[in-house]
Amino acid sequence: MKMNKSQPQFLERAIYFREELSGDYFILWIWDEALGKKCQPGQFFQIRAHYSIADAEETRSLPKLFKPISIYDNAEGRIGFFIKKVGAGTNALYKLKAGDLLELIGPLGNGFPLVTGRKILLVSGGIGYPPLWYLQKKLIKHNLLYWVHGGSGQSDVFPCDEVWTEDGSFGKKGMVTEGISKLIAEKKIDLVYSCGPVPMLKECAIITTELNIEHYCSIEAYMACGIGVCYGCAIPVGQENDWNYLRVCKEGPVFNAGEVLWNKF
Amino acid sequence: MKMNKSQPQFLERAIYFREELSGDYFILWIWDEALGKKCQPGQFFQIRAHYSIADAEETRSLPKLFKPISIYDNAEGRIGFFIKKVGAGTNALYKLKAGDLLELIGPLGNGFPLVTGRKILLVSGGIGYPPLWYLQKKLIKHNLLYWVHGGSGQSDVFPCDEVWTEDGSFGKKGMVTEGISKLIAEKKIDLVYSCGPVPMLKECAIITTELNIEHYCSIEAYMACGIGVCYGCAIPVGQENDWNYLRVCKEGPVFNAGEVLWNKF
Amino acid sequence: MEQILNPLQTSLGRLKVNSPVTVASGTFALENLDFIEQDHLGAYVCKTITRYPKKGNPPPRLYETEAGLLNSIGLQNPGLDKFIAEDLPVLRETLTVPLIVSFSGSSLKEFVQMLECLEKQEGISGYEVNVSCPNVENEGIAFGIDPDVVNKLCALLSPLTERELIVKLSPNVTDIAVIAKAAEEGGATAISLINTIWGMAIDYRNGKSRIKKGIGGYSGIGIKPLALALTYRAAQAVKIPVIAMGGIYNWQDALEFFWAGASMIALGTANFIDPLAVDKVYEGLSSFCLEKQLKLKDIVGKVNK
Amino acid sequence: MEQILNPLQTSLGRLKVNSPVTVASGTFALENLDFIEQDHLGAYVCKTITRYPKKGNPPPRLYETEAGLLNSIGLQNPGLDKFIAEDLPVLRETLTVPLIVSFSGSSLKEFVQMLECLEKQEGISGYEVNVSCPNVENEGIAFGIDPDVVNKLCALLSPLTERELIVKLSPNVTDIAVIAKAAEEGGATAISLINTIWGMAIDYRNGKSRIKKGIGGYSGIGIKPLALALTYRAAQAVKIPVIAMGGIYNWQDALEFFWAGASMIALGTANFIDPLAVDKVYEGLSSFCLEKQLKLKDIVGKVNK
Ligand SMILES: Cc1cc2nc3c(=O)[nH]c(=O)nc-3n(C[C@H](O)[C@H](O)[C@H](O)COP(=O)(O)OP(=O)(O)OC[C@H]3O[C@@H](n4cnc5c(N)ncnc54)[C@H](O)[C@@H]3O)c2cc1C
Ligand SMILES: Cc1cc2nc3c(=O)[nH]c(=O)nc-3n(C[C@H](O)[C@H](O)[C@H](O)COP(=O)(O)OP(=O)(O)OC[C@H]3O[C@@H](n4cnc5c(N)ncnc54)[C@H](O)[C@@H]3O)c2cc1C
Ligand SMILES: Cc1cc2nc3c(=O)[nH]c(=O)nc-3n(C[C@H](O)[C@H](O)[C@H](O)COP(=O)(O)O)c2cc1C
Ligand SMILES: Cc1cc2nc3c(=O)[nH]c(=O)nc-3n(C[C@H](O)[C@H](O)[C@H](O)COP(=O)(O)O)c2cc1C
Ligand code: FES
Ligand code: FES
Repeated sequence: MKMNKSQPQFLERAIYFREELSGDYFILWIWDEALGKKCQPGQFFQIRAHYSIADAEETRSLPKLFKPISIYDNAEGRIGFFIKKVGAGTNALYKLKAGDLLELIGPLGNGFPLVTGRKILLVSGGIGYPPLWYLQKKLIKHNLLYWVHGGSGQSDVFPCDEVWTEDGSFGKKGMVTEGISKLIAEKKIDLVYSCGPVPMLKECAIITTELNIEHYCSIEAYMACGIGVCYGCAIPVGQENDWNYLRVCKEGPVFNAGEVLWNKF
Repeated sequence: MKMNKSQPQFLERAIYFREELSGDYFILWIWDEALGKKCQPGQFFQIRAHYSIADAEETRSLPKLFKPISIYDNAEGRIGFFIKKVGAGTNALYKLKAGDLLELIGPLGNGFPLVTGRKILLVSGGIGYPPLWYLQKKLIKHNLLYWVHGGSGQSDVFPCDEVWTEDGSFGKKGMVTEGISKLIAEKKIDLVYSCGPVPMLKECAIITTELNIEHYCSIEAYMACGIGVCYGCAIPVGQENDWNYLRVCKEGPVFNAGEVLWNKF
Repeated sequence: MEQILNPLQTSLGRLKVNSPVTVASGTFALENLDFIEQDHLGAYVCKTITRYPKKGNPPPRLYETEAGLLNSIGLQNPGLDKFIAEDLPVLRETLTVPLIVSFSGSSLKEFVQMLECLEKQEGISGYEVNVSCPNVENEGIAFGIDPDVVNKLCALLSPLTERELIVKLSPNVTDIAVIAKAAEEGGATAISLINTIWGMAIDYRNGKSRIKKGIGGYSGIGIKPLALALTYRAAQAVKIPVIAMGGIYNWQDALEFFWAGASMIALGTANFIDPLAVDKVYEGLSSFCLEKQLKLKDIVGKVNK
Repeated sequence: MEQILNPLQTSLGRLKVNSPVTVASGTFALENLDFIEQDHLGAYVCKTITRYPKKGNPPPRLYETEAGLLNSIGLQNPGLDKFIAEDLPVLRETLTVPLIVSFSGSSLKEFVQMLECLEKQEGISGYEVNVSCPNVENEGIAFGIDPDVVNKLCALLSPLTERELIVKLSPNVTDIAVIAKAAEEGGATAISLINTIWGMAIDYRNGKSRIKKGIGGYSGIGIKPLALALTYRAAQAVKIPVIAMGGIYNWQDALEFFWAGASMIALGTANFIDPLAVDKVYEGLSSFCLEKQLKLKDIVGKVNK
């Protein structure tokens, strides 16, 4: 296993391609080979639609925070961000067209530990999908993989091995975590990677802890700086009687699921 | 002389035509015959680019105040707003295209007193031009008119009888107020209407007071409500020892220049 | 599904009102009724009046900042006598909803005198005692910052009236809970907050203050987080109803204040931003309650962390 | 035209600095130096440290409002000993500009102990005494609201050091001028303001507080008018330099504060909004001064009404 870290950069890059997906999902692609070489699965960028003070004076908008977005794909310098429009920040990104400028800070965070020769279960929920895509591309050659993904309806479903929807509109009906114990047994899984909303990760962590299976999860948190400065993104990690708030943007976003104090959230 | 007042309305109207002029000037036209019938020269509207709360949630802009804009022209229901882009509010108006929605409150204010059989001097400075255009159209049949207009340079100059620019790039060089005394004498002026920045109006008022000539000026003030509610637009009017703050949006924007306490600004 | 008849009905002390939406003193007058449905207002609050006429502050009095409005009106008003003689009859004539008269004095005695005078007038449902205007010196705000003075003022006024006695508090204090409590203990039947906070803006090019007096009162969306925090604090401290205001522009904003503990909310700067604000907030709250099948009253103070 | 060599040079008490731009405690760390020119900083202010390690507040700790940011970090920090052992050496190594150490205690005694400890360390040019954090109870802010306590604290600390002694004031008080004066009289060599103001936000759909603790600290552009008013007030009240902050996002904002009386300004939330903010503000101020042929010092406090 190795962890990769590199100095984050602040960059402005033109969007060279924009893909519209189902529902409120879309992908923004930038092209930067040098940057691509620094990126690891599980890392993310703080991104934002280009903002200039001139905009502020001329129009009536105020500058807002960057938004943390995972690296979805990274091949030959083409870096993709797979985004769901949920609020003002992601909506501003949604409106961008090819050629428009994106502001980026990154790559950020620790990324997933990479392994070989393992039997791996990937579990994603909703917008937890993108980082696992990049991860499975790196893992697939030297490991056995099985990927389950859950969403609320059919527009939240993307390519993988097994799909769950809450409303049953596609794949199996229910929460993606429902089938995990059985899958782990059936497929002799010895490592789990997960990404999604905290309740899902917690559910997953309870199962893997019980079965004593190694499990890395990528956690979401509201962020301001993204670079470890503000301590705004902290989550409780450690043992019940010896723990601390660690920064999702710096010590994370990937944590050993067994070390996260899910009850202190 | 008569003063006209009518209940202001809140309306949304599509822009049916947009004219781009020199410099930062442009004209927005709307079409509403019933509304046009209620308007008088010197009155104004509070106007704003259409804003919806959905915009606020979806984008990153905050709603802002309406901006007071004079009625520039009003003929057969075609109402024109002649606007200079100077800041965020007017810039938002500048960006509108034909078909876009305008929010309007009006007509507002008292308007100019209308007369017959007089020898009239019209004095405008900069963005004081538009209300005098509408005024002269109403006065021209039954009065003798002479219109002097001043601006900082040639892009601030519009059709009238005599032009002054501060930089001398067009017409006479200097402040428009410089030639007024002479004109009043030469043309036997017995009534002055003025509109422009306060220093210009003040200068003008000093001259007309000295010559004892009737003078109505339309005054600019920063506004919030535009309908007489907030008392934000007040200016000092009356005699040195018996005066009050009157509202530009309600008791004005047209005042008897001799009654404005120019030294209390 | 059972239908809730008027999910927005609420009460302000003894006063039953059909809407929890009211307006902030100084930002709404009869002119505004041209734009909205009067029935959407729970009460009508007039601009603060003082014992004697007030000219107010020199212009410029207004400046819009990135996220709100600075004002320096300085309580320009015709004074109590003219208000009673000229304005009150028109208000009585026009209003179908309860009238709350906002007033401010320069001494305890003057407050008492004004209340006594107003008590003789019909058509008034309550008072908003303004002890919090940041735009006048030695008046208003001087009272609002000292809990003992606020307590004494309320103790003097409350025995003199059966009408609602609302005290409007200043946010420019170290601990609003203490002042709110002082008002309650003195006999106020409700508190309202917040008045504007201190604010200033300067033309960066030449150093000219955007408003003549330098410091003015800051209102609008930029003060909403503070208003919400103070509403929560005050509501935790007292049992009497809280009328909340400060940066409420839409029904979603309004809901935040109900959750935080407000029984009613008032729209101030929003009236300038959108002449239809009262209607839109009323309708938004209505739809929310109908959709969720709840009475607005039931969520008051139910914020969870 | 005569060229002014460095129109931005200024001084903070005895300390000469090459830039009037600094950063607000808790919003900037060495990581930020990857993005900006260190020379553009007049000083580097570190995140507030306490005597003992602090875990800070439970998440969520952040929420962005319409016009600013709510935070509820709760002074998470490794404590004084670890700061001295681990952080200080790196800071000394990396910094080419003066280091100001921000610290906060839970008693007068603890403040004194901490200062004594820090006095033994090299590479520190000054202290920012944080008596104004709204996110911790019985610590910090309890001190900042009482002029007598602030005065006593400064009187205890100032004889113990030759370094700059900056006191960071809370805006959540009735009269900041009194507190600023108390600090000056106690021997503070500068004051800085404002820390965050109270703020809250609630999810209107379900009543959930956006940050876990309910009330947090509000910063950013929405607080600028208040920060400017308080800067003006404080600067009028004291002779020592004022370091101003609160919603400064760009060089135009910064100029407003110099006109109002600030000798230096600090960028806080702006660092999150724009990683290049320090550079842009520095360069904007530079161009402004060169174009107008003036020294920034000459406009300090020169606001006209
Ligand atoms: C390390 C990391 C990687 C991420 N990767 C991706 C990605 O690849 N693609 C993607 O689409 N999104 C990703 N996210 C989530 C994304 O950052 C948020 O959706 C975004 O910040 C929302 O901002 P907004 O301004 O659009 O919405 P907001 O207005 O901030 O919020 C809209 C709604 O979403 C909720 N919300 C906001 N932020 C979060 C959050 N961080 N977690 C949970 N709920 C939230 C709010 O409560 C609100 O109801 C990632 C988050 C993190 C921390
Ligand atoms: C009754 C009345 C009628 C008017 N008629 C017209 C008209 O027909 N056409 C037209 O273009 N403009 C007219 N104006 C002026 C117009 O309202 C302002 O230019 C506009 O409000 C500026 O808003 P903004 O947001 O674009 O700029 P802001 O950002 O508000 O200001 C930009 C710059 O202009 C200055 N400024 C702002 N408002 C005013 C003002 N009212 N007076 C002087 N300086 C100001 C500011 O100090 C700043 O430097 C009228 C004003 C009044 C009161
Ligand atoms: C132009 C203006 C005038 C005001 N006049 C008064 C007043 O006369 N009496 C008063 O108690 N409050 C007055 N206020 C304060 C408002 O009633 C309200 O408390 C404050 O603006 C905060 O609410 P908002 O953010 O919704 O505007 C005034 C506010 C503004 C903007
Ligand atoms: C995330 C965050 C953390 C902060 N931490 C501290 C701190 O540790 N010590 C302190 O004195 N102020 C702290 N502050 C307050 C800032 O230093 C500053 O006073 C305040 O944010 C106002 O400035 P701004 O509007 O430019 O951000 C913090 C502010 C934020 C937003
Ligand atoms: S977002 Fe600032 S420390 Fe993580
Ligand atoms: S703008 Fe409100 S009274 Fe004139």
